[in-house]
Amino acid sequence: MALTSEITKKTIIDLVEANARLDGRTIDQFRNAKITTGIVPNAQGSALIELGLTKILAGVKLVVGTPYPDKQDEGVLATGAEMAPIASSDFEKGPPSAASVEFARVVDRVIRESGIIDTKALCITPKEKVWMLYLDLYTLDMDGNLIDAGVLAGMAALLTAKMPTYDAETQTAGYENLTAPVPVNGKAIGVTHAKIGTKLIVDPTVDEEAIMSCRFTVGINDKDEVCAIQKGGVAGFTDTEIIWMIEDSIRHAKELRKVLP
Amino acid sequence: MALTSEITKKTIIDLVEANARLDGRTIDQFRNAKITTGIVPNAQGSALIELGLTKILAGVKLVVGTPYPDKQDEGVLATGAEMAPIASSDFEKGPPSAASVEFARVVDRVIRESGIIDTKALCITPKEKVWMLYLDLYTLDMDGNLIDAGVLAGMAALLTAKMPTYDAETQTAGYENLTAPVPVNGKAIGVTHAKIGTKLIVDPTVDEEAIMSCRFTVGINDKDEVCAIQKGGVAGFTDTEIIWMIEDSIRHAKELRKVLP
Amino acid sequence: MALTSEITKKTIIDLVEANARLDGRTIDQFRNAKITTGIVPNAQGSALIELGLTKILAGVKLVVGTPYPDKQDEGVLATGAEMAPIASSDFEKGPPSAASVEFARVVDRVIRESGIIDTKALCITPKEKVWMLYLDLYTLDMDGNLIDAGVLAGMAALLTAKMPTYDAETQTAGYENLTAPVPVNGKAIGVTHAKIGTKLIVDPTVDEEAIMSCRFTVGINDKDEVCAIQKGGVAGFTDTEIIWMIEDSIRHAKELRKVLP
Amino acid sequence: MDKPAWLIKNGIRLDGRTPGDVRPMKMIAGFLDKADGSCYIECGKTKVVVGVHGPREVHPKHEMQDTKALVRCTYNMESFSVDSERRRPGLDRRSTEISKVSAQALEAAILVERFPKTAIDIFMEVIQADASTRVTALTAASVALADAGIPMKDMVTAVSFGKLYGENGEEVVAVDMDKPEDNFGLADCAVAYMPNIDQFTLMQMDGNLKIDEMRAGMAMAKKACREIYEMQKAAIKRRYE
Amino acid sequence: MDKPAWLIKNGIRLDGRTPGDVRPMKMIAGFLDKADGSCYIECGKTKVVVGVHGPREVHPKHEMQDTKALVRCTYNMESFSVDSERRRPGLDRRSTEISKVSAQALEAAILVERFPKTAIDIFMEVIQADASTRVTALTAASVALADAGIPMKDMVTAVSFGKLYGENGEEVVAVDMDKPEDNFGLADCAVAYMPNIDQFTLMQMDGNLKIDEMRAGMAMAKKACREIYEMQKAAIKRRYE
Amino acid sequence: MDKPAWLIKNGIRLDGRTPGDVRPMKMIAGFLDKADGSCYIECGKTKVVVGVHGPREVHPKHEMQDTKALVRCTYNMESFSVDSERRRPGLDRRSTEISKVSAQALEAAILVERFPKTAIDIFMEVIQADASTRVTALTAASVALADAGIPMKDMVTAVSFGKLYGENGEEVVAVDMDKPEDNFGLADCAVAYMPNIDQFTLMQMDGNLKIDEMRAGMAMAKKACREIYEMQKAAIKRRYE
Repeated sequence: MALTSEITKKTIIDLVEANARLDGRTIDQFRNAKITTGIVPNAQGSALIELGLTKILAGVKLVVGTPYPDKQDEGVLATGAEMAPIASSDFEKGPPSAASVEFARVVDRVIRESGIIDTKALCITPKEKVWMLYLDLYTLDMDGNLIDAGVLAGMAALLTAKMPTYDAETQTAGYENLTAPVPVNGKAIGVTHAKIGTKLIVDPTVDEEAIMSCRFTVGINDKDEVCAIQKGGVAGFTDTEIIWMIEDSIRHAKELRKVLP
Repeated sequence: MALTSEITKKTIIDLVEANARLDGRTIDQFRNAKITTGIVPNAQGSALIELGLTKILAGVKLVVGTPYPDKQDEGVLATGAEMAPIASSDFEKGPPSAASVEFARVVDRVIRESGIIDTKALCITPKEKVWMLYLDLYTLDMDGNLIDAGVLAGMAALLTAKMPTYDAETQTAGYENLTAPVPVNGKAIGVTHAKIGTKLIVDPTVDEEAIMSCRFTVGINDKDEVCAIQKGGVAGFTDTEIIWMIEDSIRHAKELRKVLP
Repeated sequence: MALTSEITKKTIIDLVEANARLDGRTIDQFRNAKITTGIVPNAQGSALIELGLTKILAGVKLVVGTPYPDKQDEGVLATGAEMAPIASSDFEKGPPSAASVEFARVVDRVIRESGIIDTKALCITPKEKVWMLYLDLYTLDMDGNLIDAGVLAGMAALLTAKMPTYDAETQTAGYENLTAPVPVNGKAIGVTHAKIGTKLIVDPTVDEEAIMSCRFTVGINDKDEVCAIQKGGVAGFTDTEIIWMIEDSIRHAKELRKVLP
Repeated sequence: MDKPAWLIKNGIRLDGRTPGDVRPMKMIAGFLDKADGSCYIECGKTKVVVGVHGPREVHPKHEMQDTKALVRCTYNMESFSVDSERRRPGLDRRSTEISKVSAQALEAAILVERFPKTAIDIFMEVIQADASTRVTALTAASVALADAGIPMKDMVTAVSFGKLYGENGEEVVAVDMDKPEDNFGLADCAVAYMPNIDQFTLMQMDGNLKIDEMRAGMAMAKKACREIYEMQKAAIKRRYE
Repeated sequence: MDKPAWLIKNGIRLDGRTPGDVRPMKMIAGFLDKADGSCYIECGKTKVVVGVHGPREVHPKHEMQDTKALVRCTYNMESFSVDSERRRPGLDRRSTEISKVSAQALEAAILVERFPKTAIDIFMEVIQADASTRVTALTAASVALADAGIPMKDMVTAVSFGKLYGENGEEVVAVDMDKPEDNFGLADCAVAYMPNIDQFTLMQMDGNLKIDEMRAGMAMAKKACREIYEMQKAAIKRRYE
Repeated sequence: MDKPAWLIKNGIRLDGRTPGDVRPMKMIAGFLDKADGSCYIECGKTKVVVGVHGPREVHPKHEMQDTKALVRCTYNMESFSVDSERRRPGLDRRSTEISKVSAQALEAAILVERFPKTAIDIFMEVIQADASTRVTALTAASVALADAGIPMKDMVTAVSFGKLYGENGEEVVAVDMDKPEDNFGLADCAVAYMPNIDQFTLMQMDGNLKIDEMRAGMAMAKKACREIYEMQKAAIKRRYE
């Protein structure tokens, strides 16, 4: 395991107590987010995010599928996420860990519940053919706060993705010379706080995650409403802390939307 | 492992030698079987059996499927069984153990080979659509003799199960306001003996199973014929022992049928 | 692990240095290959090869399937290979090892790339139904050089295989009274050399494989061209060595074709 | 199930409850014999059996923790527990996520440092699913842990809250979602709460809630949890009568 | 395969056998080189190769038994061994069950306490399946164990018996079911038997048999097993000629 | 993609290259922070990220080697990296084979005996696949190993060669296959080469080549590898500027 040394832990705790952090940020400051889109021409949309040292690659593929029985006139969003061992010596090969399942599901929830994907516009022929929108995330470098970075990467890939053409005769997708955008009507944002000592810090690094007692992710939709919440870690939050984190998340979401394409 | 202590083993062996048992039964006595049906309204049929301290929950689901190529006018019975870790510290998480596969297959064999399920009556449209009858067993509390308890629970669930309706247009099942019974024409029973020392005891507890040298399960159909046999464990049986156990099983089956709905 | 003793290793190395081998062969000599076909009447073609002590059973099954979207008028060849634990105490139960995946894929590549299977002749109805040709290999006794033995066994099974009949009404295969041969137009051969010390030896035994520094397999088609190559093991080959091995493989291929039916 | 015209009308929900009402609940501590602690629970039509094994030896060994007990949770739905077609047996991605956050929610209350190098395994078997299954299971798990004699700082009580639409388009926050409310409601939030320590140890929400609705929901959830807490204590007490 | 009008007529079965006849059998001990013991067997058109590895080190370690050898068995059917479409490779639930009861049936004969902390692994590869594969494999396994020099109390011999329908509706008990008899017969019972100790170590039956038919079948099976036992001994003897 | 009338015409390939030209390449050593060594590489439109972790502790323990480092490789294609429909995530049989031979090709260069009882893990993530992915990944892996400070006898450089059809049916050997050349070319051969030791440590070929074409291809590949070697050295040098 890529252990955070005891001395680093002590330093982090002392700094946070004084509202400061190892990388120079205040406790309520997000790291710089750099987004590069179009890095994977074979995908219908793609983006590499660098949130501090955390790097996640997101790609979108649209393929022809059949609708779910209970939603026969809607396309399907499916989000996958790999915490691949390239990104951290803490990640292992093999079947998806519970952590990577949680990661994928929370990113999915933030985007899905924000309502920004017009799944009805992804219907080709009701009851028969719809577009399956696969959003896959690959963590390449793990320096903490995968969820928020994953939502940003996923949103950037979605916002720049182009629709394939549909060949009615062969019932297959065509992937050349695409122009029409994927029906995405807004920007969902995830904002995560961690609790260290009695302080709540935003956008934790991996060293901070190693010593946090718990974390709290808020998904924010375009109307500044809460569209998803995931509490993680063992310790608990008071309702005062929760309300403060939600309010703070709404503030951060306004800034983070600006880095999206 | 939930070890049976050496002292308990010794006591059991001594008692059995004297035709007696730790729980007060004679060696040829079944435990009391209490069956509660209808415990799972979402299932088409369900039953909780308490055979002594052994608890198994059985549920029946009927779904629309396609027939097997070699039996195009028959529905399909599929039996699953989980020896879930809630029931015993001897049961492990993960893929089904060989023991749980054997458990499911023997319960299936007793019910299937007794001929009591009218699979032709489970045909909807020959060659196209049939009812898939899924019988699933969950062991909640493991105090031995899962097979006999599983057959009783499964039979109770089947005997009280109701047929879904079939919507020809959507080719799906409807699960509301059900009245017609599932076509079950009889009561299959499984009876298991275990060999401890030179004695054959019926309906072993988990402590008895821990010291038995082998076991013998007989499936009995409505005509008091043998419809299934499964010998388990390492040691062997003489033909005299086998014939005696079959005769004894037929006797017990008559009594056990009375506890079924 | 079935260890090759240190003394055996030393002997092999000394012998090879003198162009000789433990089993009396020269370093450029193949073991005797004995092929028995038709051993599995339930298969459409089958063969047991004994290459020295190595034994591999190959069987061919033809079933009705659907074509790949990009090859709608061609049947499909699929090769599987098991390095089952019966064959060697080095082989383990469980999911296919990387070694067995490589084994299957290289045998497949030699046969497929030689072009001898007329996949278009395996088309039943373009875009709809084609023959799936499954070639499965089971290693029963492992004394080295599985790839070459596997290609020989596979070829013998293919060359003696008969086509099932196609029942257009039920869209299924009929397996009785078969006479038409499977469309195989030639004989693909694999030849493997191993490097021990500075020497290149052909057709290594399992003891020789245990001490070789690397190996090189050449697939040869009917026109004496190279149709596949797979280098294995850690050390490297010079281009002079590679060219010599290819030339030598072409020579051996001529002889090996004679043992095929 | 078809979408109803409203989920709440004149302050009364489809099944007759007011927004703050939880469904009738039933808890039986010590339901199982072979588990170290157990609880059978009903919340409306939702039914769950929870069994606790431990503190016991850790398998696999490499998961052992030197300074505290390893708390593991397995949330599982029986194949026939759902109102739709048969669920494929085994753990899916949803179960994996719920198992993870449930273990954390419970560990928050357990005095884990008293049992270093051991495992406490909590198995939740959902027998009949009528929404709010994870919170119902958590409530039962806390009783099962107490039944197993495992010392805790506080009980964990759990409930869901959400947002219902009314006859005239009004939106109403309410606790303990049932199946129609879960399927058609405007938001669903599962919480686990320690009533004495006054902290939330689990929170998972989806849907759409304004911050004031979050405030209202959390307040209603806390009130409901205190009621459930009394039922938990009563269930444990009955066990020793 | 279509259902025939009868499986037995005037006491003669479809392939010409009487009820007590086993099909022609062939056994080759020492068929494999790398296994510690092995046997190739044919029983009519059924063909199986069995290899034994052991006594050897136990992997995984935690399966090791302190006072006796661990006897493990893997029954596997080659993908092309069946008369229908290709069988998907790998162990299915049927193979898992057969492997389990086969290991127990063989362990009954092995002097396991002589090899504590070791594993004896028996691999059964069904090459061509024409019914009665598990009993044919068991008969070969016993020869392979002897070939491996593993001491046994007795040989395990195995055969199937079942019930056939005749031209006029009569029902006849017979041994060694072949494929049509397995597919259409009224009952099928696999048994493993130790001829000197006179005990059955495996019995798996399905179909319908009256108790008198069970008696008759077991008697016929014992007689057949004694014949097979002589063939086993001959095969082992040939190995050392 | 439809089959073009020719892949080479008057000595010029579809994308304007001569037979001996490799596509434009770009390498960034030290692309990742948490890996011990890393490299981002582009070869035409093919893009790969390689990360090296190690030498480090071996898990699982039983894979540990007493006298040398265990070199493991994982070649993985992102689900969206291909030009066709989405690839199912995870390792398939092709990835398993490539991972195996890639580990061997790299181990040939690493001074493994200096790090007994450790593991060196090389992860290759194919981001965008436009043919020749495995050789592009191997070239980057060598840079990543150097970036990790792992001592090597030589760099491993890798390239593909193959055979193209011309306008008039002529057949031409060329290096560095791109996607149309890979799809429609007459042969494809991946090689890894150590330029100073002058040995090939990986070779995987399919298609059809006469022995003289093999000779020509290997000569062209060696020349291309020497060019790539200079780019590798430059990338490593840039890392320390």
